[in-house]
Amino acid sequence: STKAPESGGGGGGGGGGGEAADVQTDIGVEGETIRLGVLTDLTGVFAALGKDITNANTLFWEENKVCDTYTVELDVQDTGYVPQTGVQLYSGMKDNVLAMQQTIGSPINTALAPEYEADQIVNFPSAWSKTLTEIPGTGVVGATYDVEIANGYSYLFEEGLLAEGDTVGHIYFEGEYGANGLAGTQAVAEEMGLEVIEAQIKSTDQDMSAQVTQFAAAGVDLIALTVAPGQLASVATVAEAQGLDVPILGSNPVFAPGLLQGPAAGWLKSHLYVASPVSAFDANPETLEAYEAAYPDATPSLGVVVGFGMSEIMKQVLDAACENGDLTRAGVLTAFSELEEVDTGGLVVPIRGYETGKSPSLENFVLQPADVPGGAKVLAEAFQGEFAEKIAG
Amino acid sequence: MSEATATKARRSSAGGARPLPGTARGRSLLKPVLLVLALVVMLALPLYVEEFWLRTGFAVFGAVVGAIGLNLLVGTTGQLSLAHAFFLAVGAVTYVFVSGESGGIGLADLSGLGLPPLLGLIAGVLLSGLAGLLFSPIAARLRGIYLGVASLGLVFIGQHVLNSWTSVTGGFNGRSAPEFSLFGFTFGNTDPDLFVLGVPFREAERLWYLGLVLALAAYLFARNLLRSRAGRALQTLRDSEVAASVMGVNVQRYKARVFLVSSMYAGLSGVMFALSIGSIAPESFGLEVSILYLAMIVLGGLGSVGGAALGAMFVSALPLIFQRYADTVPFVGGPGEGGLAAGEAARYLFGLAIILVVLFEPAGLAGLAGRFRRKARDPGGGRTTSRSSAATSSSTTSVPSDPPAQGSTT
Amino acid sequence: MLSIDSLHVTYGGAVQAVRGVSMEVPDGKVVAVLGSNGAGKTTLLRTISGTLRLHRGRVESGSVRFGETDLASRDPAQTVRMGLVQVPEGRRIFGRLTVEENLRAGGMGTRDKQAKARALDRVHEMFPLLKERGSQRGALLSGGEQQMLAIGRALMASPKLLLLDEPSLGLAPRIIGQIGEVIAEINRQGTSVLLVEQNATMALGVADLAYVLDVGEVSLSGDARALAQTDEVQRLYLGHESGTDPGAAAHVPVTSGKKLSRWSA
Amino acid sequence: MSTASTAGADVRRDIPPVEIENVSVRFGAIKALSEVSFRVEPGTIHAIIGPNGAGKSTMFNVLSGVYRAAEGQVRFGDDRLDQMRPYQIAGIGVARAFQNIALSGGQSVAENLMLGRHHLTKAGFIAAGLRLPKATREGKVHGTRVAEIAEFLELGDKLHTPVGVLSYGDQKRVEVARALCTEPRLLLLDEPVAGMNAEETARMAEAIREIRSALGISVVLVEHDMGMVMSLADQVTVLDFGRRIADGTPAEVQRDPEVIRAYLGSGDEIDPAEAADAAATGHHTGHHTTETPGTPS
Amino acid sequence: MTQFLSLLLNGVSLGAIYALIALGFVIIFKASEVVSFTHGSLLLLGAYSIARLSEPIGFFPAVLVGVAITALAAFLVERLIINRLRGAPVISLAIVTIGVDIILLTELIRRIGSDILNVPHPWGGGSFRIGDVGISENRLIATIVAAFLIGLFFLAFKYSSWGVSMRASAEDGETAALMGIKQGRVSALAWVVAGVLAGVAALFLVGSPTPGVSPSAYTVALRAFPAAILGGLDSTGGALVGGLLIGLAESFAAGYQDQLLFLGRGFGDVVPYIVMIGVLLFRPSGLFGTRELTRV
Ligand SMILES: Nc1ncnc2c1ncn2[C@@H]1O[C@H](COP(=O)(O)OP(=O)(O)OP(=O)(O)O)[C@@H](O)[C@H]1O
Ligand SMILES: Nc1ncnc2c1ncn2[C@@H]1O[C@H](COP(=O)(O)OP(=O)(O)OP(=O)(O)O)[C@@H](O)[C@H]1O
Ligand SMILES: [Mg+2]
Ligand SMILES: [Mg+2]
Repeated sequence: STKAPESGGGGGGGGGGGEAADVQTDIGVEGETIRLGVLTDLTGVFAALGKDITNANTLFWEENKVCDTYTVELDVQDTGYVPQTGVQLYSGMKDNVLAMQQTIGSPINTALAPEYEADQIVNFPSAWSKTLTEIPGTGVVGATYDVEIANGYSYLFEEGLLAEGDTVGHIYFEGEYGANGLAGTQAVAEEMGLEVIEAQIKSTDQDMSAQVTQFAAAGVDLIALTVAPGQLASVATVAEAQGLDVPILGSNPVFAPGLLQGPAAGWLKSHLYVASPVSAFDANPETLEAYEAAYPDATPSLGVVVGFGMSEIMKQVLDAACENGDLTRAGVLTAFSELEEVDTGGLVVPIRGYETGKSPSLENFVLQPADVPGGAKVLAEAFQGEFAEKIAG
Repeated sequence: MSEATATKARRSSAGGARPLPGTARGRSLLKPVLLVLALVVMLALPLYVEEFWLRTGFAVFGAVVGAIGLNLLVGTTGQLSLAHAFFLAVGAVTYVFVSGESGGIGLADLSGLGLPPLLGLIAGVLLSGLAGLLFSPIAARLRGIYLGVASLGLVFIGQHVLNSWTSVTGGFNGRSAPEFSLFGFTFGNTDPDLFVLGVPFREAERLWYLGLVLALAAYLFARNLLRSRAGRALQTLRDSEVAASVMGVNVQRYKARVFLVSSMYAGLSGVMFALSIGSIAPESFGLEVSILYLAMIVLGGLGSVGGAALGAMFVSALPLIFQRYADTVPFVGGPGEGGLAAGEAARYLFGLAIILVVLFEPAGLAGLAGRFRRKARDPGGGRTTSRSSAATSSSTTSVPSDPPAQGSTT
Repeated sequence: MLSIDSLHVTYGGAVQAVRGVSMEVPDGKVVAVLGSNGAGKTTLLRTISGTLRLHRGRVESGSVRFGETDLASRDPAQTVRMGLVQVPEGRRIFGRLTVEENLRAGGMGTRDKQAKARALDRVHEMFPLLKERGSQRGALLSGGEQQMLAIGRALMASPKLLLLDEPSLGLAPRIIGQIGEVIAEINRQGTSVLLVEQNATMALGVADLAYVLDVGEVSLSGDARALAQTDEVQRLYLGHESGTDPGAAAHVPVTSGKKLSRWSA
Repeated sequence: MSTASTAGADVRRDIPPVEIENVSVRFGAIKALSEVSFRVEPGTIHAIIGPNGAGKSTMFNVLSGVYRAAEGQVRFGDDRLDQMRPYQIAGIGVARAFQNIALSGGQSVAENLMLGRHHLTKAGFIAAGLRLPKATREGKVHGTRVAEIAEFLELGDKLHTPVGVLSYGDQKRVEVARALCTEPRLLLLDEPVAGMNAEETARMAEAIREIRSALGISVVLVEHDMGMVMSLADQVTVLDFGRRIADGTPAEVQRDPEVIRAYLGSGDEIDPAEAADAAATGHHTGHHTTETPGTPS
Repeated sequence: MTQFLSLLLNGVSLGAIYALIALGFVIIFKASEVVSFTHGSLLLLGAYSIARLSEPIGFFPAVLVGVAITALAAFLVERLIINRLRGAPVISLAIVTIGVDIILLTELIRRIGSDILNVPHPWGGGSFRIGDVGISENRLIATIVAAFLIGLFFLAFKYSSWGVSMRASAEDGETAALMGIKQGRVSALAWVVAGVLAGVAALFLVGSPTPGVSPSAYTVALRAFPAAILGGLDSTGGALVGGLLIGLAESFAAGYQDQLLFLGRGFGDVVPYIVMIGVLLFRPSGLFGTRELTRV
């Protein structure tokens, strides 16, 4: 049989070849090349985000090496945001990759969690839900959604845009992302005696008239959102039309630069506050330049910053493993768990380390839409809000 | 047939009564030999083929089971159903709930019964069947596209339940599915470690055999069913309910039964789906899934069991394979390079394939396969003979051009 | 007017339904076609009206011409516009349309509003029932009523050549008589008729010429009256052994004398 | 009724009479049947005739449970047909051939006929799916009988042809054969010879006669071919506008002026041209004045 | 009360858009007995074309061209595919439209990408207010246009031969052809009209209060489905009533979410289907659909 000898060897394939002979390797390292997997979405609902992050990943690894020795190759596969496809594609790539640079989508991350665990895979999801922190080896790139939104509230309270005992309307997607954000709102509400009106929607709902009407009727003082840009735009137009002149607080996936071309632009620039784990382009002009040089046709979103950030963290993990002389999967996983105080040069909020079940960071930026490249300016640099500690566990 | 026209024979009484063979088509030795060969290949495959293919294979087996079930309902009985995804979900969720453990990751506080997976599988099949049975009185009132869209409602209701009933379904993120095991033998990577001819038999290899057995059983059961008394009753139901009832068929009961059987198939398919992915999530049971299953049976050839299997293979494997070997396909660029993404190319190809098959081979893949088979049987045979055989046997699969039982027209 | 020349038609490339049939429908005449079940009568009409393709049938050789035009490549709608209208076998009325709408559908081939109004009057006069039941759904008519509707519908197009496939099917004797009259009447007004019939009495009564089809071939043809006297037609189509007492027809064992046993499981 | 005796001693014991009493059926304003009563004696061939739309097929629909009668009763022995569902009626041995062909066009003649065996066989989903021996055996036994019946109705060589491609006349034969395949005690035939020529009609008539005498069952026949009806029927009921206007032996009915007016018409009205042999008219107008109904051979 | 009225108006105006799309379904179904799954992507195509063309050629020309493009696409689908499949089973026809849909949708999503394309409606995002109750101007115009178009088609079906031809050829193509009905033309025209309707619906759909053209505009067609069915697939008036019912049900279910909590959050999305199933149970062919008739 053809299969017997190949995998019967049990991963001696790399055998620690190449010059760095003192570094131990097993799967996904060949000579001076490391292969990392990417399960992204290039054709599904999150295609736009997926492209930006993946491009940034690619660009990053074109310019960086692990331990100054190993070049990194990405095995990019497109799941179309379908778990079944993700699982299949992972089974196809898992014998060739050392770790996962990127996996898009909570459902796919959840579906693959047991596999990742069994295969000792270090993985960076491009989602910030709390569940992901429960998967060993999976590194959320910043604070989880609940912490994030709570930090947003802190900012609003500080700026006097919201007061104790106010009423808040929260529109959220069904599922992890939305629920996680809502949990943040609820936690804050409990502390500050806010009254919360909840409205759950599906990602395909585009028309927020009914929800905003309901909020207006209840006289809310703030609209909180854990939804997508489309819904944000609708909320803004309807709020404007109904004269519901209150701030809008969103977590990072809520905003896309494209919104500034739409009719809601004016309202958004004056009313929207985005709590985000990554900084805006105006703080990182060189990132944007590099990206635009490489992909002249693209209109970059903040996904680019996320992509660079997660690659930077991956680099730090791999560097550490390499220094430990152990670029095996187990070695990488160890390096990942031992990580402390990751600084990505201001791209991503500081990471305090990865511990199962805990938000990897307590900090957030606050951004606001503006006519700058990337569409947003930084209102507040990374900071830790008053509620973060408690929620992050 | 052509003889009847060639000789000027009046209806002759010669020959007397002949017993009626189940299928009186000339059967050559070729067929059983090919079948055995195919089986041997299928059995030996895990020794040679890498995990990606085996996993794809298992996914295909699961789809085959589901497609055969849907075909019984839609192709054979003419009950258009878009609810298949719902019944798949019932099977999958039941399995995961019955055999899964309480607890789990994330916010979700999952509950599970922790019973043996075999029980989970059986419960999944039964409960799914029950769901079908419960829906059948509604279905009995509706016809054609009305039934189709009403059944679509089930999918959306199902999605809602899947998303809301977190403790059982795991909610939006879903929950992971327990490994299958049979009397202590697990279908996982270890426990026991297994080597056959030096090849490690891990989860993918083990599941392949499980899938093979289940799909084969599902296939044989459906094929036998169609050639039987019950199968005929179902087919008549499709053509004319009144005629069927006047001929003694209890229409309501048969409709209920076919819903039962079809959704039991779906339930089994759902369990296999859960095993194949290792987890379940609402996304996996959306409208697209129902539509894909319909595509399977239409592409395969409505009403043909083998066709359903072929269609399932085509629809479920094609995108995966294409995705995997995207780099070797022309015009397809990497991300950000401006070209087509592989996934997009796969979707184009898939859409195109659907259109072409329906346009040029109305009897579906089954019809296509039939044509090849006939070619193989009389290679290079005279034009007339091959054409004549085409005419006689294609009629068993194709839809007649003038259905005689449409009430108003005859 | 219509001429068919050594026509061969097959279904699915295998079933030879029509084999070398030649036939003429002269201007202004009524031509009857007789033949047993499966002789190819319907197939012949399908070939003329261009619906053969819809049944996976094909003209292998031979020609069908209507005046100067070859009908081979025409589609049915074109054929209708040329003035050929067919009443299909087995009624095929539009069950979901009302009687009135069925008649309207029949007139779709012509633009001439006046002609349509006249045709409608004539149809209503011929089958008063169709007027009474104008708003009833076609599917709910009785078999014979449907047949009347099918004939009426075809008349709405005021055709030059009317092709009728068993118009007497399922009609009461009195109505069959009327149908005969109607055909004669239509013919008098200048429409040629090709009439496929099992009711040979009626058919031969109104026809000028007749053909007998036997398993796809013309076995007899000629003047309708003359044909009615031949032995074969007398025996097979008019239902009596020539020369014997007509009443005895029913007793002559024309069957193969098949026996049926009782069933015991 | 003297006609009952014509069936001779061959009448099966278990064939009760059909008693139709005051049956009415309405569709909105249309009275398809109003207070129709008649009785079908065991073992007879009973014809129902009448103009188009008189309610003949509606009567069949009532007898086979497809329509519910608004009023009245239909008894078949101890069974109340007006209260039973179609499949139950089939179960007690009432079979029907449809006027408007209702066969499964895509299936072969054999399969269509096997449907007729439905209520005689038992194999359920499980037995069939698993191919239990008892299901296979059952299929074989009944297959033989189906082939026999097909042969009897001259369909032997078409057993494996899809019904959809048969000519109209052959499809009608399949209709009759399928009804026969249910081994009925009461056989309802709705225009069985529509679309058949004289010779074919005579053969079908012969077959019906044989069915009645060989099986000893009752046959109710709706037909517009008067020659056939008059030579075949023991008893004739005439409907017009949903009402029964006559009932009696063929000879009686034919003379009934009401029947002549409503249905038969006078001879010259029917035969528009004198082209054909004048005797031919007899075939379609029922001038069998001297003829008594045929005794089964 | 204000909330109720707002939701009512909102539901009606949303329903008008559904009705436009549903009418497209109905027309296609009437003419060719095809249940068109292509409608979602046609809708998106219309929206995309209008959005992309607005800048270079101006809004109103863009609307004209965009609607024309949608109609052309529908026409091509009919000519190249549906026309060749006369007499195929309903399910096969539905599946083939799914094939088209997959291709078209993939291309459009690829083109739209991450952007939310803005359509610069001259009537902007303003709202029309009566007292406390407001409705977006865009929706108001949509409602008027929808009412006008639906009325127009209602009359066309009733008084022209087109309706009869359509239904005849849908029911029995062969016989219709024997009556001289040019089936191809009837069906092509129906598709073109449905395309136009989809284009018009798209124009309003992507205006305020929805954010602009994003791939999920596609899913709106899935809600017009129950609308068409609920009204009766072969009924023009049914499309209107069905559209309004679904629009209202959705609006109220979302607006009164808190009162419906016992059914689970996000129940609003299921409501159209529940309403539909409920109606079908009592009227199996929809509110105004012709009942299936079988006689033997
Ligand atoms: N669609 C078809 N495919 C294959 N064979 C066909 C098809 N239609 C008819 N035939 C065959 O062609 C032959 C002639 O059929 P046709 O319908 O023309 O007969 P007919 O003379 O009209 O008979 P009838 O009097 O019973 O209507 C028959 O053997 C029939 O089985
Ligand atoms: N379901 C129904 N709805 C409305 N009217 C009906 C229905 N069924 C039958 N009818 C009407 O009832 C009357 C009797 O119909 P029926 O079919 O019984 O006539 P018939 O005697 O069989 O005629 P034929 O000899 O023409 O077949 C007809 O006028 C018919 O239109
Ligand atoms: Mg014929
Ligand atoms: Mg009748």
